[in-house]
Amino acid sequence: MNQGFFRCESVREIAPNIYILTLHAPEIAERTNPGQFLNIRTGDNFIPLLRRPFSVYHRDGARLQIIFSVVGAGTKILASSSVGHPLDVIGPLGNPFGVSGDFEEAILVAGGLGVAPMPILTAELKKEGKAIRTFLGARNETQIVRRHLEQVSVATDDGSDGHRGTVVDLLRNWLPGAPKRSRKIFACGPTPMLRALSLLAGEFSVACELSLESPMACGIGICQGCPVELRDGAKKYALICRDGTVFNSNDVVL
Amino acid sequence: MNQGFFRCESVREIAPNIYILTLHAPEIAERTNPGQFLNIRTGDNFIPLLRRPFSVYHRDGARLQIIFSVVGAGTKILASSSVGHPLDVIGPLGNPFGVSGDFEEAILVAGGLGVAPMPILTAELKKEGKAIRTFLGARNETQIVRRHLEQVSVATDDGSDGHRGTVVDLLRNWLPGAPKRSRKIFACGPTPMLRALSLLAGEFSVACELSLESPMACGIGICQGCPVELRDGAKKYALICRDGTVFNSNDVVL
Amino acid sequence: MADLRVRIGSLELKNPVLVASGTFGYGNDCPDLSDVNAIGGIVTKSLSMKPRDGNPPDRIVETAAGMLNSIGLANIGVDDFIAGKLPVLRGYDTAIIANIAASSVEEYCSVLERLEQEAGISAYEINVSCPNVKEGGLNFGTNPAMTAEITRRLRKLTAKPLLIKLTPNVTHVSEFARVVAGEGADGVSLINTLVGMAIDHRKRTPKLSTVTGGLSGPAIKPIALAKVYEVAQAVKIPIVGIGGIMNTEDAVEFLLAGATAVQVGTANFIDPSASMKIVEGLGRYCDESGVKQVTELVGALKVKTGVSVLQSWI
Amino acid sequence: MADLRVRIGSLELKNPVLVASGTFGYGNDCPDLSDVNAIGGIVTKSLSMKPRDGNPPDRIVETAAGMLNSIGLANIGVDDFIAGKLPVLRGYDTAIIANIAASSVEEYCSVLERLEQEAGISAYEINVSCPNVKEGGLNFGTNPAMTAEITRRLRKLTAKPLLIKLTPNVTHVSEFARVVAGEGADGVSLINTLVGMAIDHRKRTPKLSTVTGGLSGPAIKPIALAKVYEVAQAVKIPIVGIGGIMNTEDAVEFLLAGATAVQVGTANFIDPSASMKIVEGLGRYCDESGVKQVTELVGALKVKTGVSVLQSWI
Ligand SMILES: Cc1cc2nc3c(=O)[nH]c(=O)nc-3n(C[C@H](O)[C@H](O)[C@H](O)COP(=O)(O)OP(=O)(O)OC[C@H]3O[C@@H](n4cnc5c(N)ncnc54)[C@H](O)[C@@H]3O)c2cc1C
Ligand SMILES: Cc1cc2nc3c(=O)[nH]c(=O)nc-3n(C[C@H](O)[C@H](O)[C@H](O)COP(=O)(O)OP(=O)(O)OC[C@H]3O[C@@H](n4cnc5c(N)ncnc54)[C@H](O)[C@@H]3O)c2cc1C
Ligand SMILES: Cc1cc2nc3c(=O)[nH]c(=O)nc-3n(C[C@H](O)[C@H](O)[C@H](O)COP(=O)(O)O)c2cc1C
Ligand SMILES: Cc1cc2nc3c(=O)[nH]c(=O)nc-3n(C[C@H](O)[C@H](O)[C@H](O)COP(=O)(O)O)c2cc1C
Ligand code: FES
Ligand code: FES
Repeated sequence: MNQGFFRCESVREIAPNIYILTLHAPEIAERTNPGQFLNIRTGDNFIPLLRRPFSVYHRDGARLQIIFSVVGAGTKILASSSVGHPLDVIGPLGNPFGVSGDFEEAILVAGGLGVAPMPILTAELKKEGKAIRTFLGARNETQIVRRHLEQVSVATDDGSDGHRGTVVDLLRNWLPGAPKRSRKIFACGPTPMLRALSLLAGEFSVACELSLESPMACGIGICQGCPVELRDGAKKYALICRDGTVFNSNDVVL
Repeated sequence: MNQGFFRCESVREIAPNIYILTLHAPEIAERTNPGQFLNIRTGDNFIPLLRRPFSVYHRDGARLQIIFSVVGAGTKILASSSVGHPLDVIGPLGNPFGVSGDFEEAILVAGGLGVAPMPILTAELKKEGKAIRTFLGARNETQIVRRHLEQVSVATDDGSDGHRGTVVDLLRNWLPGAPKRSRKIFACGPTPMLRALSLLAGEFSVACELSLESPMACGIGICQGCPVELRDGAKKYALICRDGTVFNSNDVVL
Repeated sequence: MADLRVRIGSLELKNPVLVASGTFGYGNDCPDLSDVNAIGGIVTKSLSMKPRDGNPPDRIVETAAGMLNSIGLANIGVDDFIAGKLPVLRGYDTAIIANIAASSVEEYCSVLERLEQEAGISAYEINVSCPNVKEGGLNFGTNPAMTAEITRRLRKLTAKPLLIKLTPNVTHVSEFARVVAGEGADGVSLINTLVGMAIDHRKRTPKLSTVTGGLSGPAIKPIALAKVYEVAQAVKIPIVGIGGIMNTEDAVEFLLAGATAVQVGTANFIDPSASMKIVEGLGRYCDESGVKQVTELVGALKVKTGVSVLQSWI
Repeated sequence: MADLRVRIGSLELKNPVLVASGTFGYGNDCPDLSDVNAIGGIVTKSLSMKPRDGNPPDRIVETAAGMLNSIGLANIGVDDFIAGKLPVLRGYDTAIIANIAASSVEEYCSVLERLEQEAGISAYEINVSCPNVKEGGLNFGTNPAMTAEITRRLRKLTAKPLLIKLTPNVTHVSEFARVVAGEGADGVSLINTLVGMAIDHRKRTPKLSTVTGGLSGPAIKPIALAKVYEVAQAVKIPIVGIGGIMNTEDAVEFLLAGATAVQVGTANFIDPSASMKIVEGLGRYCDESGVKQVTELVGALKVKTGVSVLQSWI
């Protein structure tokens, strides 16, 4: 875990209200694994007060990218960061996806900006020699971000691209006919989607890891602000920022 | 009194930490008189929360200028206003200096950025055909702003320009030897300076108008936040934003 | 277009948005910048029997997302109000709510009796956050018995809607709401400002001449919402929600928490037409969210039952 | 270099900057980002007898220049603290202040007795902002008698410095300070969080699972300063000032208002080394302003006398 000021190399709007911000952050980049996140202070004002968490989207040497939409004050400021501007970043945070292990094919499932961790995840899975299939869901075609991904199938709410409906339905249609292989699902997206996906993974008894979100005050495990309920075990809750953000779908109650 | 969004035409640092901001504000410009001020919202965030008051410095047709130093959050934002950016401004506010009346020579006395109202005041006094002498005080030579002024004498705390000492002392030295003429003093600056000046004006029984400052919440007379004590009269306090900012030095207790 | 009318006792407001006492002068102070006929009502600056000079400077200091004030209830007194302001206010097409402050129960009564003789006042709001000189300056509003007595005495003197404005600087504000409801108040307004302080670390002096002052603005909104919600669980009489309301969303939050109407205070200083914009916004919000009558929003907050006491540990 | 040492009862702190309970874990949770040996002390997360799960999500929401939390005092319990955390804390060159929370007077006593058996604890801070299950959940800290009883009982059990952490959600916090001083507390810490609430106007639900939560951060600093100043006028025992301290200037303001030491809370979430930076800044501030001993600043606020009661009207 590292804290420092890192230079913003660029911010680009790559689709309507979808931005990619590139940071020059060698100390963080070298230690980042797929599914980990950065906690970014968007300004030195007290509004926004807290840092804003963002998954690492893509890594290229000393460069790290995040992808985000403007939803409020913090992301508004980030979207207008000037090139060269130093950003106060803590990271990498959280525990990564399990990319190794004895599965042949990785199934990446993302809803909306849940696509964020998928490019860096894809890169690491390839290093591990895993086959990869990617299922993306979004409101409409403009919100589908395919870069750095492999074998992408798409679902949109309005049918403007690919299957009309949810990405989980898309996967449900695909799985039965899919060639027999040992698989593992890696997912990130809105809670309702992750809930549905957990059930699906259960039905087909496919291993499934989920990256979860929660409002966070610290992002480093000192505020107890980001609980997720555990299915069983001694503790009732785990902390998403410290014990996650990645959890086995069988371990958590969404 | 007018409220609206007016375009920032430029912001320039004309001396170390002294900025001139030019607004295109025809509706306000046409009604502004010397000594009046603008109440500017520096951003749409709640920090800074309140508007920031600034005297009108100079007028050129539809253009209004203010001059300021960066002392905190609001002026910091103003200093970095981008050209073309619309600023939320209320003005003109307050009561102006009395430029007409039967005096021959106007003595303008300013301490630090108390110079702010002097250029527009000078312009109006000239229209009235008054003779003008200007006495400027500042910490050092770099903080002396002479533009648009007439017959300027200078005092600096460190003697780096003109008389070493206060601008009031400078005036005290000058007055006795000055040719007999009916005069009126117009002053703006820190309270200690205005206090000393009031005494001086009393001694030499010269009419004297002061432009006062106070923390302000509204700037328009609805919060009762900006009192100045009155020497005598029914009311104990007047409101600087509404009854001033200009007061006869005999009427107020500083 | 949704129906924005709300009722407080016998008073019908054309919409639930008022301007808060002390933050809009006497109601007619900035005609150039605001159209008071668009809002539900004007609450006047607190009126005392005699004019009050108020506190020495400095009276204002800005804090993080808030401000402290120490005005000292400077006001022109009830007689000058009646002579100089009321005639103008009568001409407005909006409710005129006279806010009364005093340093004794008798003074509260005298001011109200004086106002009762005049036409044009729609209702009264009683500012009980005042020191009781007879009790060595103990604040009326922090003492249930004194708050009850003021309400009882004033209730006898008027048939007009009587709102008691509660201070948040107490342990259980709902206790005060219950007491005044019991004494026949038509409603409660809350919150008044929170006691706060700012220090100049260079001069090592307080920034306000009175050392402490009243905190207002966005910073206090979460506290105000909690107090309104607490009172809404405790009494049936209408609540007027106040505290950090800057925009339409804020106003809606107070209605959901249980307020029948809201007051806009500090926001007036930043934008004298803030309250009018909130009236417009409220209409749009209702239309967009299929709300036919704004009263549907009042207390409409959905709360899971069984939020246990232990969970209430913070 | 100025002398930054301060005393609270028999406890000497190498400097007056502590991290506040619940905002720095158990003290050893972010070694990569902070050097705890640089600060005056660590106040642990509140410890209860048994582990506590805490409240359901959501527990956190940001507000204007502040945040609400509803953690529900989730903690590992005193035994796991002793087994798993204390050994590490003992290795630090800073004061370790164990904060205790409980739902009964007996539990407060049991937790303290358990800790008394262990080496490495410098002092205790008692979080009385907890519901008393025996009294139907009435908050200990809002009742002088219950607060007094906790202090009396705990005082008997330890010779170590005993700090009572007061809640600001009361009418007169100085009354509570007097009571605990009378029962032999070595100092008081204030303020804990203010009760607040946030609403999602789209979903029409509270943003926190427990409806209300505790407000902290810059928004509450003016309130915290006023409470510290009020208590400083009322009692002689040392005060630990807490509430919205983000930087050196804030810390100095609390000292001037009468605090002997300060705690940094919410600021740790934004910058885990905030407290260390304040220690540095405090040293610089003293040197630059010719202060030889930081204690010279304590209560050094210059206040004009004769601020009259009527002026206290806001
Ligand atoms: C571990 C983690 C990883 C994330 N990764 C991404 C990402 O890669 N791309 C992306 O666009 N967004 C991501 N988010 C969500 C992102 O943090 C929020 O969109 C962002 O904080 C909004 O800030 P704001 O000030 O613009 O919005 P505001 O609504 O003003 O934020 C107000 C508060 O709500 C919190 N908040 C708002 N939305 C969310 C959310 N969805 N989840 C958690 N907290 C939220 C903010 O952190 C802040 O504390 C992630 C969230 C978490 C917890
Ligand atoms: C009528 C009037 C005219 C003014 N004209 C000018 C001018 O022409 N040029 C100029 O540089 N400054 C002028 N000032 C002072 C100017 O308003 C402040 O410097 C400015 O508000 C500082 O804002 P800030 O956020 O940068 O500083 P901060 O210190 O962050 O401001 C905090 C609060 O203090 C108030 N404040 C700070 N300094 C002053 C001050 N000197 N007087 C009154 N309130 C203050 C601010 O308005 C704000 O409410 C004038 C003030 C008044 C009342
Ligand atoms: C400058 C100022 C003056 C005030 N004067 C009064 C007053 O005279 N009587 C009163 O009952 N409340 C007074 N208040 C309190 C407001 O009416 C309101 O209750 C409080 O400011 C909270 O609302 P806000 O956060 O929207 O400002 C005053 C508030 C401010 C800021
Ligand atoms: C997330 C969070 C958890 C807290 N947990 C505790 C706690 O367990 N015990 C306690 O006495 N105070 C607790 N507090 C209160 C803080 O110690 C402190 O009193 C309060 O936050 C005000 O200080 P601040 O504004 O600097 O945060 C907590 C505060 C926050 C924000
Ligand atoms: S966000 Fe603080 S513990 Fe997870
Ligand atoms: S600043 Fe509000 S009355 Fe002058």
